[in-house]
Parts: sequence; structure tokens; C-alpha cells
Amino acid sequence: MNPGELICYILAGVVVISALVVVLTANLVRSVFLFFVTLFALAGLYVFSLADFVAVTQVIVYVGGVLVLMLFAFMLSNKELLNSLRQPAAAKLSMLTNIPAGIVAAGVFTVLAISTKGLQLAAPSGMSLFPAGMLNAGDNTIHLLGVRLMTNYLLPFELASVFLLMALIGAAHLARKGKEST
Amino acid sequence: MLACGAAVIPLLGAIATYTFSKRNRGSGIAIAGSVLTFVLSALVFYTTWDHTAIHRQISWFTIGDLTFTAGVLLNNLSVLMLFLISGISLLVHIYSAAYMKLDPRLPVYWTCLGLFCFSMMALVVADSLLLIYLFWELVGFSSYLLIGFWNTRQAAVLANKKAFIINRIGDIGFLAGIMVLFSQYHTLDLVTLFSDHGLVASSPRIGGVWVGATGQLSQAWLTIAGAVFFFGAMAKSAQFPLHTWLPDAMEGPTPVSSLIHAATMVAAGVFLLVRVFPLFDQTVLLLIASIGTFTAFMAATIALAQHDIKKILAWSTISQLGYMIAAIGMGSPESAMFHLATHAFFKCLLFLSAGAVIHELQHHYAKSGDTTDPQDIRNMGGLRKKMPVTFIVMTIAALALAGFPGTSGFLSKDAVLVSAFGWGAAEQNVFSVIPYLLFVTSLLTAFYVARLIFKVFFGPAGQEELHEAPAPMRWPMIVLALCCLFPLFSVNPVSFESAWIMAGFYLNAVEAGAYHTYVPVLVSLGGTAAVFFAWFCYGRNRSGNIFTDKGMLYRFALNGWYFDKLYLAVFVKPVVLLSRILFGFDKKVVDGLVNAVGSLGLSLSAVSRWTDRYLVDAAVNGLGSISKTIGNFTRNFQNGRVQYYLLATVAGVLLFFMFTYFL
Amino acid sequence: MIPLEHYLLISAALFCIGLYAVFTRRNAIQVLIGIEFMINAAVINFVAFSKYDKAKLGGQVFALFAIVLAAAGVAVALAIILNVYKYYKTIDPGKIDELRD
Amino acid sequence: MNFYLTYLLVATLLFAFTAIFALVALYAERKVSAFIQDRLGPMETGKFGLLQPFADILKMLHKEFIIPSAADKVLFTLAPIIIYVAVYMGFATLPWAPGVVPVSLNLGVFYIFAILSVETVGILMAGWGSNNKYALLGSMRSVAQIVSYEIPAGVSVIAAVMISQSLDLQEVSAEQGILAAHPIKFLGIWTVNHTGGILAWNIFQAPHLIVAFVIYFIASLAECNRAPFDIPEAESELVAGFHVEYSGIRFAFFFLAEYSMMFLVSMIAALLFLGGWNTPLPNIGPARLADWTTGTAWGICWIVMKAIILVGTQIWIRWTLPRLRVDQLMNLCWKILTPVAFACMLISGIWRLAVM
Repeated sequence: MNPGELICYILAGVVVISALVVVLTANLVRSVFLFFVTLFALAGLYVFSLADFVAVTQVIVYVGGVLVLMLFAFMLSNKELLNSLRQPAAAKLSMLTNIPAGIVAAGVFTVLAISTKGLQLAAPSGMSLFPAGMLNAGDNTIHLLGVRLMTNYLLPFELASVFLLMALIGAAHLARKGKEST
Repeated sequence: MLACGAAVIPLLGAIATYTFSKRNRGSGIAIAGSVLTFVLSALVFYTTWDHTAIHRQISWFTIGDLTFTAGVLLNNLSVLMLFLISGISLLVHIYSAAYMKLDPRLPVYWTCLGLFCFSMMALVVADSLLLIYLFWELVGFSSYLLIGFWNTRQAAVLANKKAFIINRIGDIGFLAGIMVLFSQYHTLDLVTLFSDHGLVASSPRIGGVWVGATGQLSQAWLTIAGAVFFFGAMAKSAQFPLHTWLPDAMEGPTPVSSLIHAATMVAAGVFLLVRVFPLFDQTVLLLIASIGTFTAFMAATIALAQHDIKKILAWSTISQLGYMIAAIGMGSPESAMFHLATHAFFKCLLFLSAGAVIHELQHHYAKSGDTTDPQDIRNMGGLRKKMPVTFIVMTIAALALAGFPGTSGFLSKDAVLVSAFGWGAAEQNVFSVIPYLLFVTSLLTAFYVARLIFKVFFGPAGQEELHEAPAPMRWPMIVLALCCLFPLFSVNPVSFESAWIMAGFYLNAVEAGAYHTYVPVLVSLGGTAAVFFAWFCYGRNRSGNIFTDKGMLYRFALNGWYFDKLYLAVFVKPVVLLSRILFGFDKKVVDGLVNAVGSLGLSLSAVSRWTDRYLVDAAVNGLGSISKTIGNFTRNFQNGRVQYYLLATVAGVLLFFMFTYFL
Repeated sequence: MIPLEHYLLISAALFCIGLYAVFTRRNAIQVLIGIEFMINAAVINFVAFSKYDKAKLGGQVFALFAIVLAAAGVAVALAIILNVYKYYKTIDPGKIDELRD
Repeated sequence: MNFYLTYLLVATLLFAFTAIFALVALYAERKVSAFIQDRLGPMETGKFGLLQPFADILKMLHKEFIIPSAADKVLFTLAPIIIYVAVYMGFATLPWAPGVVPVSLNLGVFYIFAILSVETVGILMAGWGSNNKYALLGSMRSVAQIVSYEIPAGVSVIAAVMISQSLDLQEVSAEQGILAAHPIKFLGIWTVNHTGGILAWNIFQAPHLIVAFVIYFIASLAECNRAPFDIPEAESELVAGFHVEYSGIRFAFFFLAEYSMMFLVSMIAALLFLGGWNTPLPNIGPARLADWTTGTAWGICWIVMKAIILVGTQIWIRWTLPRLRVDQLMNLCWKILTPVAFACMLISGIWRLAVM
């Protein structure tokens, strides 16, 4: 196991553990900041999966956008909301009610893990599995992505931009303290 | 069509005055309307009088296979009435414009007056008993409005109520008559019924059975029909049992009294009787003659004792109406109509003159703050010098009323009296007294009218600032005074046969007899004597020495023979008592019964409620609670919590995958 | 060289953690975080598989789309949560179980 | 293992550079402010007060760590580190000279912007962790300002990147001088591949980039929370903003982060618009000034000089201009800078297609 793989597994561990803590902790603000750690570690995982542009996008969008937005939403809202975010220590009863959810989540994980175990990458008959070969560490993914975005995926790209505009307008409309807020 | 126009214009005028009364308060419109009406009526009169009757009608409505018609019948009778009414109403309109000038509700007055003229004219030109009945009611209603015009006065309100109620009583008679005729002939058309060869004239009475065109009835029904028609006319024309409303109706404005209660409305009864004259059999005619005569005599005696100037004239009107009714009863409707025409003029003039006097005195008293009754003749005197025109015209009218030669009253009264004596000669029994009674009445008439004149215009002058009435009041009086003289009616001042109105109704010729000569002479002489007697009593200011205020007879007359009190005791109080008894009966017995039924129902429903609650409801509630329990149980699956839903969904998917992988 | 299965396992773990958060959290924002975990689990899979697709690079492209659209979704969701808080005075999705105004 | 050791060495060098630069900038700031305000500034410690920054740093190192009792201790402690590390990591892809770059990353600019956005998380952490309303308000203002001004800054950077056709800052620098691999034209008309010098800089290759450069410079001031965009730490309103509760070495980290950030954004500006490590001197006929002044040492010299001139401008602006109000700040960002930056980006595209 070379240092790169080691770092990768460490990052994977950080992802899983920090995600668990995010879900289980009672202090919401800390959980949101921990969410940042999870996302950062995930970005590292993407890098190790040779998706450096996705990783940087992950950081710039999630860390610079989503996370800041969440924190900002908390802090902009009033004191009661801030208090309500500090959840009381989970009561035993609530832990009791969480057990079915835990069982179901664990069951889903089991199913997914088992289905992963027997995974075989198989090409359809008459076609090779990797026609263009696998991605290498030295490839300029930005170049490839740029070409693909402007050729094969131009329509999804434009749709996504329109969708973003809609979301922007919608969020701005919902969030403003308009007189006509019903 | 002109007649229709003439009849409808007052209605339009009424509506117009009511609508456009802002400027000059409607007087202009009202007077213009009545001028137009008069012109149209005169045209109609000119084209129709002594020509063949005009009868136009349209189909009105149909019940079953009976078609009711509505239309206009113009014969001598109706055009004469039309002309008379429009002429007098024109003069009264002009007079009113001055008399009512200061009244705040003048537009309403014009409206009511217009409505009245319309209904009266429509009444006389209508060709069907049903239409006549309609307008008859309308006349009653508009007179109700006019009598109670000064509706803030208690007396006026009581008077118009009284007039209305008594007219209602008479209307029942009219309606009953219409019903009898309709059931007998199945038509109400005047021409079909009452023309010379109409249904009534051609219905034979054979052996106590009245044979009509479509059926037959007992002859008693014929008598009843006539009697009830007369009963209707009785109320309208203020005859003996139903006469009490007319004196009270003097509470209305004087021009109204003049128009309604002297010249037109009360003439409606006479008009009706003339219209249905062929219907009357001997019994009814005798009844009519008796009632008319009695009314004439009674009213004259009452008029002797009155103090109120308008009351005197009112009783006098009743008396003169009695003459007319009696003339009809004695089979001489033409003289009744003649007297109606002449009486309309001089009685109208008398009222207008009285109105002028009252008007001036009222102004005088109002100015000096005096509360003296301006209508009481005891407070008057010496007005001859202050109001010469009024004095002259009123004297002419009074002479006409008294029946002095040279006046129209002489002609018509003679016509009535001569026919009465002619009729009386044929009668054998107690009814032969009727002509003599009428004659005595004539003398009484001369006496009371002379009393009125002497009291008002002679004697010491009381009030200094009095002067003549204004021109719009004066001129109609002068015109009417001219109409009270003989030339308008006859070229011969002493022969009523030469009067054109008499000539216009050749119903049956008056037999010329000895009466024809001496009756007029006797009337004139007796009248003169009565006037002198009156001068002796009142003119020389020696009143009271013969007719003291304490005399029983005097009080009897003053109170109108105590008819009002009698009616109060005989009709009103028993009715009130009866209604009290009935009320008590209603309260105790009827209500008690109803309440008993109600409480029975309550107890029954209590039983059913118990059943409902503990048997039916229990079953329903049981079902309900079962479903509620089930619902409560299943509700947990539908609690609105998205997370539970999602958990359940994922658990389901998970189970599915479990099955696919492990089973 | 990390085998594909390991990426998929990490992805599955992250997905289940997100699922658990969505099931149990009494706070809409934590539920939102759970949803983001699930989206990121999908992104891991996209990225991991895209290593084998040099020609089209579909996995990375759609990972980009997923990330960007998730961000947009978060923006709208946060706006909704703030409005919900304004009316219900709570952001517990378990207590917001009424459809009426 | 050498591979990792080299990286470690480079990282240490960079840290040392930022620390030393912070000291120098601290001294320069004091002296410049004194000069602008017509006074002497620090004079006691050493000749001309040259030892003043060291005295300051000593004072800070000796100060007590104060953690407010109501503060969230973990967040409070982590915040300055995260802020500094975010800025520090931004240096990783900056080229200093031809061939001299810590990490040659083909998405360099993108990476820098991503890593700088982490700084906002640190600021929020500091604000929230202090449990102080001034700190919270300051951090929120700061974050709002940074997030807003990232848009015009990013868009104007994209305008430059579109001209250079690369996100790799090394390549961007190379394309602005005599080492360019592609034909480059002065104002789009005169090929200057062999002339180089100031004529080959991006702002002269495509003159609209002068506008983009100004926008970027203004936005970078805001991102550094420098005057006139210093309302997040406005002393008169918020005491000191998000770092009001900090003291000692933690406060020194904020200080370090701020001056490092100043240098970082200035260096990015120099790299993207002002020719990077290229010499401003062109080849004029036989005087091959550009050829002579291009090289590793020259490169480091030029880039540091350019960055320091820009930092000096920042300091100069700070002591010259008054502070903006919040609404003026936002109006400037969203109504002026962002549209103009978009226009520059559009012109860049057209320029790229039509002229170059």
C-alpha cells in the first residue's frame, strides 16, 4: 500500500466517521461545520478517483456555497431558531424510535454491500468494455470535460443553467421578507 | 277616442304633476290638463249629444269561454256627465290654484285631484259594469285621499276613514248586484244588458220566475238585484242609512268638497241608478222613492239647525240628492239627471262662495291670531259690503237652490216635483204622501238657505279688513253664477219641458197635468214666504226667538237626528263587543285546542325522541364508534409526517430486495 | 489504485448515513444535510465509474451537474425552511403535519 | 520519499515567506500610514523603527490565550487556523518564475478560488464560536461581502483566462512574454512573440482586460476585507469584527492570514493581467532587454516587485479612501462590477474568436 492509497483510505474513513458524527451529534452548528469536513474529505476522494475538476467544484460549490448558505441562513434567522437548532440531548425515547430507522438504514447498507460484492463489469456483447481506455493520472481532465460539455452534453449543460436561474429566482422570492408573503 | 283622451288626460296630468312638481308646484300642469280635458269633453259632447250612441270595445280577457270586454260607451247620459264633470273640475282647478296656494303639499293635492277626475270620467264613459266597478272603487279611493288631504288633522283622518268604510259597505251591494246580473246573463256589457232591446228589457217575468237569456231565477232575485244596486248607490250618493259620511267629509279642503261631494262623486250613485234603471221593478222603485224622499226631508231639517257653513251645504247636498233619488224612484230619471246637472252648478257655486268666505276669514283670523272658527256662521255677518261679488253670486246660487223662477234650480226642481205629483196621483196608499213631503222639503230648503245668506251677509259687520277673494277664485264663481241662470238650460224660464237636457232623455214622457201649472207657482210662493220668514227670524238680527238652542227638536236636528250616535250604539259598540267576545273565544277555546294538540304532539315526539336516541341512535353511534376506532387505528399510518412515510417506503423496498436476494 | 468496490462501499455507507439522517432527524436542516449525503454518495459512484470512460467522461460531467443542481436545491430548500419556520415556529418535519394555512 | 520531502521543504519555504512578508507589510503599513498622515510612525525600536514588527510579534507570542467561557471552544480554536491554512494553501499553485512552481496544477486559478472560499467557513466559525454579537455580525458581514465580491472577481479572472486559454497559472504567465508558445499580439494587431516585455502583457494584448484588472483589484480589496471595504471589522461599529475575542498567537494568525491574502490576490493579479513573472522590458532591436531579463531569479524578482507594488497600492488606498456603507458596497458589487465584469467576459470571447 503506497502513501497515496493510504491517504485515500484515511480520507474514506474521515468521510464515514465525520458523516456519522454529523448525523448523530446533538449540536447542530457543530454538525454543520463537521459537514464541511466530510465534504472536504469527499473532494479528496474525488481527486483520488482522477476527477480533480469535480473535486474542486465540490469544494467551491459545497464549501463556498452550500455550507456558507446554511450557516448564513441560521445566523440570519432570529434567536428562537438558533435556540431550536441547539437540540436537547437526545432522549432515550427518541433513541428508541430511532432504532427502526437504524435497522432499515443498516439493511439498505447490507443490501448495497452485498450487491457490490458480486459486481462484475461486463461489456455488452460485441463491444469492448473500455473503448477509449481508462483515465490516467496525467490526463488533462479539464480539457476533456470542456470538449464534452460543449459537444455531447451541451443540452444538459444549458438545461442545468436554466434550472440554476430558476432556482436563483425561486430562492430569492421565497426568502425575501415580502409584504405579499402569505 | 276623444272621450278616452278626455278621461286619461287628468291621469297623465296627475302623474305629470307628481313627477314635475318642482316648478310652480304643479298648478300650471294641472290647470292646463283640465283645460285640455274640458276642450276635449266639449268636443265629444258636441259631436255625440243627440246623436246615436257610440260604443267601442276591445276584448279584455277570457275566462273559460266567456270573453270580457272593455270599452267606451258614449250616449247622451255619459257625454252629459263627461261635460259636466270636466267643466266643473276646470273651474275647481282654477279656484284651487288660488285657494290652496300656500299649502306645502300642493303637488300631492294636484295629483290626488287629477286621479279623482280621471276615475270619475272613466267611470262615466265605461261600457261595462266591471269597469264601472273598478273606477267606482277608484273614485272611493281618490276621495279618501282628498278628504284626508290635511292628514295631520285628527278630524280629517277620522272623516276619510268613515267615508271609506261606508263606501265599502255600499260597494258590497254593487258587487252583489254585478254577481246577480252576471249569473243571470253571463255578461256585464251595458249595451247588451240595458239598451232598449237589451237583455234586461227583453227578459220576461212569468209567474214569479225571472227568465234570462241563459237561465232563469226566482223573481225575488230581480228585486234583490235592484235593491243591492240601489244599496251601492245609496252609499255613494249618501242616502238615508249610509249618509253620515258626507257631512264629515267636509273636513277636506273646500274645493274638494265642492267638486266631490257636491257635483261629481255623489252624482256617481245617481248616474249608476240611471244606467241600470231598466233593471228596477216596482218594489225597488218604491223603495228608492221612499228612501230618497225621506233622506231629502231629513237632511233638510238637519240643515236648518247647523252652524257650520259647510255642514249646512253638506246636508243640503244630501237633501238634493234625495230629490234625485226620489225622482228616479218615481220613474223619472230624466228629471233626476236634469236636477243633477243644475244642482252640480249651483251647489258647486255655493261651496266655492262659502270657500271664499272661509278663506278670507281664515286669513283674517290667522293674521290677528284669533282662534275663532272661520266656518261658523254665528261668527259672521255683514259681509255683503266687504265681499260684494261673493254676495251676489252666492245669492244667485241660493236662489237657484231654493228654486226661484229665472234660475236653473226652478226648472229642475219643478221637473222633479211635477213628476212626483204626477206619480203620487197614481198611488193609492201611504206613498201618496211622498210628493207633499218633497214639497215641504222644498220650503225648508228655501228657509235654510235664506238663513245662511242672511246670517253671513247681512247684519252688523264684524271684521274690518276683509276684502274680496283673489281673481282666480272670483272668476270661476262668476262663471258658475251665470251657469245657474236659466238660459243655459232652457229658453223658456218657466217651462222645464223645453230644457234640452229633458229633451235628451226621452225615457218616458211626463204627463202634462194640473200639477204642471200649480206646482211651480206654489213652490215659488212658498219659497218666497220661507225666505221672508227667514228674514224675519235672522235677517233682522232677532235670531233665537223661535229656534232656541235649547229646544229638543233643535238639538235633534243639530245632531243629525242622532244617527251617528245610533250607529255608534247599534253597530260600532256591538261589533267591538262581539270582537272582544270572539277574541276571548279565540284565546281560550281555539288556542286552548291548538295548545292541547301541540302538547299532545310534544309528548308523542318525546316518546319518539327516546326511541330515536336509545334505539336508532345507539345503532348508528355503535357503527360510528366502530369505524372511529378503525379510523383511529389506521390514522397512525397517515400522520402527515414525511419521515415516517419515507421510512415505510424504504423499508418496503428493502424487504423487496431482501426477497430477491435471499429467497 | 483503489478498487471500484471500495468506492461503492464508501458510497453505500454514506448513502445509508444520509438515509438515517432523513429518517430520524427532528430538524429540517439536518434532514437536508442527510439528503446532501445521499447526493454525494451518488456523486462518488459517478466519479468512480467515470474512470473507465475516458471518451465520454459522462460520470464526471453528471457529477458536476449533480453538485451544481444540488446546490441550487439547497438554496431553495433553505428558503422554504425559513418560511416554514416563520409560520409554524418549528422546523421539525414531524410536527409540520398540517396541510391547512 | 524525496518526493514528499521536497514538498515539505517547499511548504516550509512558503510559510516562511508569508510570515516574513507579513512582518514587512506590517512595518510598511505603519510607515506608509504615517507618511500619508504626515507623521513619523514607529521610530523607537531600532533604526527608523525597523524592529517594530518583531516587537509586535514578540508581544503577541507572549500574550495569554483567552477563550471566552461562553464560546464554542472547538470552533473558536480551529477558526484562525482554518483561515490561515486556506490562504496558505492558495500559494500552492502560484508560479514564481519559469519552471518554478510548487505544484503545477492544470486548474490552478480554479483551485485557488475554491480554497479561498474555505476562508469564509473559517470566518463564520470565528464569529459563531466567539459567541459574541459583534463577532457574529462582523463575520456575517464579512462572509456576505466575500461571497458577493467573488462573483465579479471570478468573472474578470475568467475574462483573462479566456484570453490565455488556460487555467494553469504557469501557462498563463508564459503566454505573456517571449516564452509564449502561441502567437500573441499587442492590441490584437502586432505580433510580439519576439518583442515581449510590457507589450505582451494580458492587459495590452486585449485592452478590455484593463477594465477587468481594475474590477479584479477592487474585488480583491473587498475579499481581503481591506479599506474601503472593511466594514466587517469596522472599529467604530463592530469593535473589530469577527476577531474581537481573539488574542495572542491566534490573533497573530488572523494578521498573518490578512497580509498573506493581500499578497496572494496581488500576485494573482500580476500573474493574470500584468505579465506574471515576465519582464516589463521589451526587446528593442539589438537591445534584447527582454531576453536578458528573463530567467528564474529575474522571474522571482519581477513577480515579487509587481505584487509588492500592488500591495503598496492597497495600503495606499486604505489610508486614503473612507469606508463604504453596506448598501453602497452591495450596489457597487451587484450593479456596477458584476455587469461590467460580465461585459468583459463577453468581449473576451469575441476577442478570442474575432481578433486572435
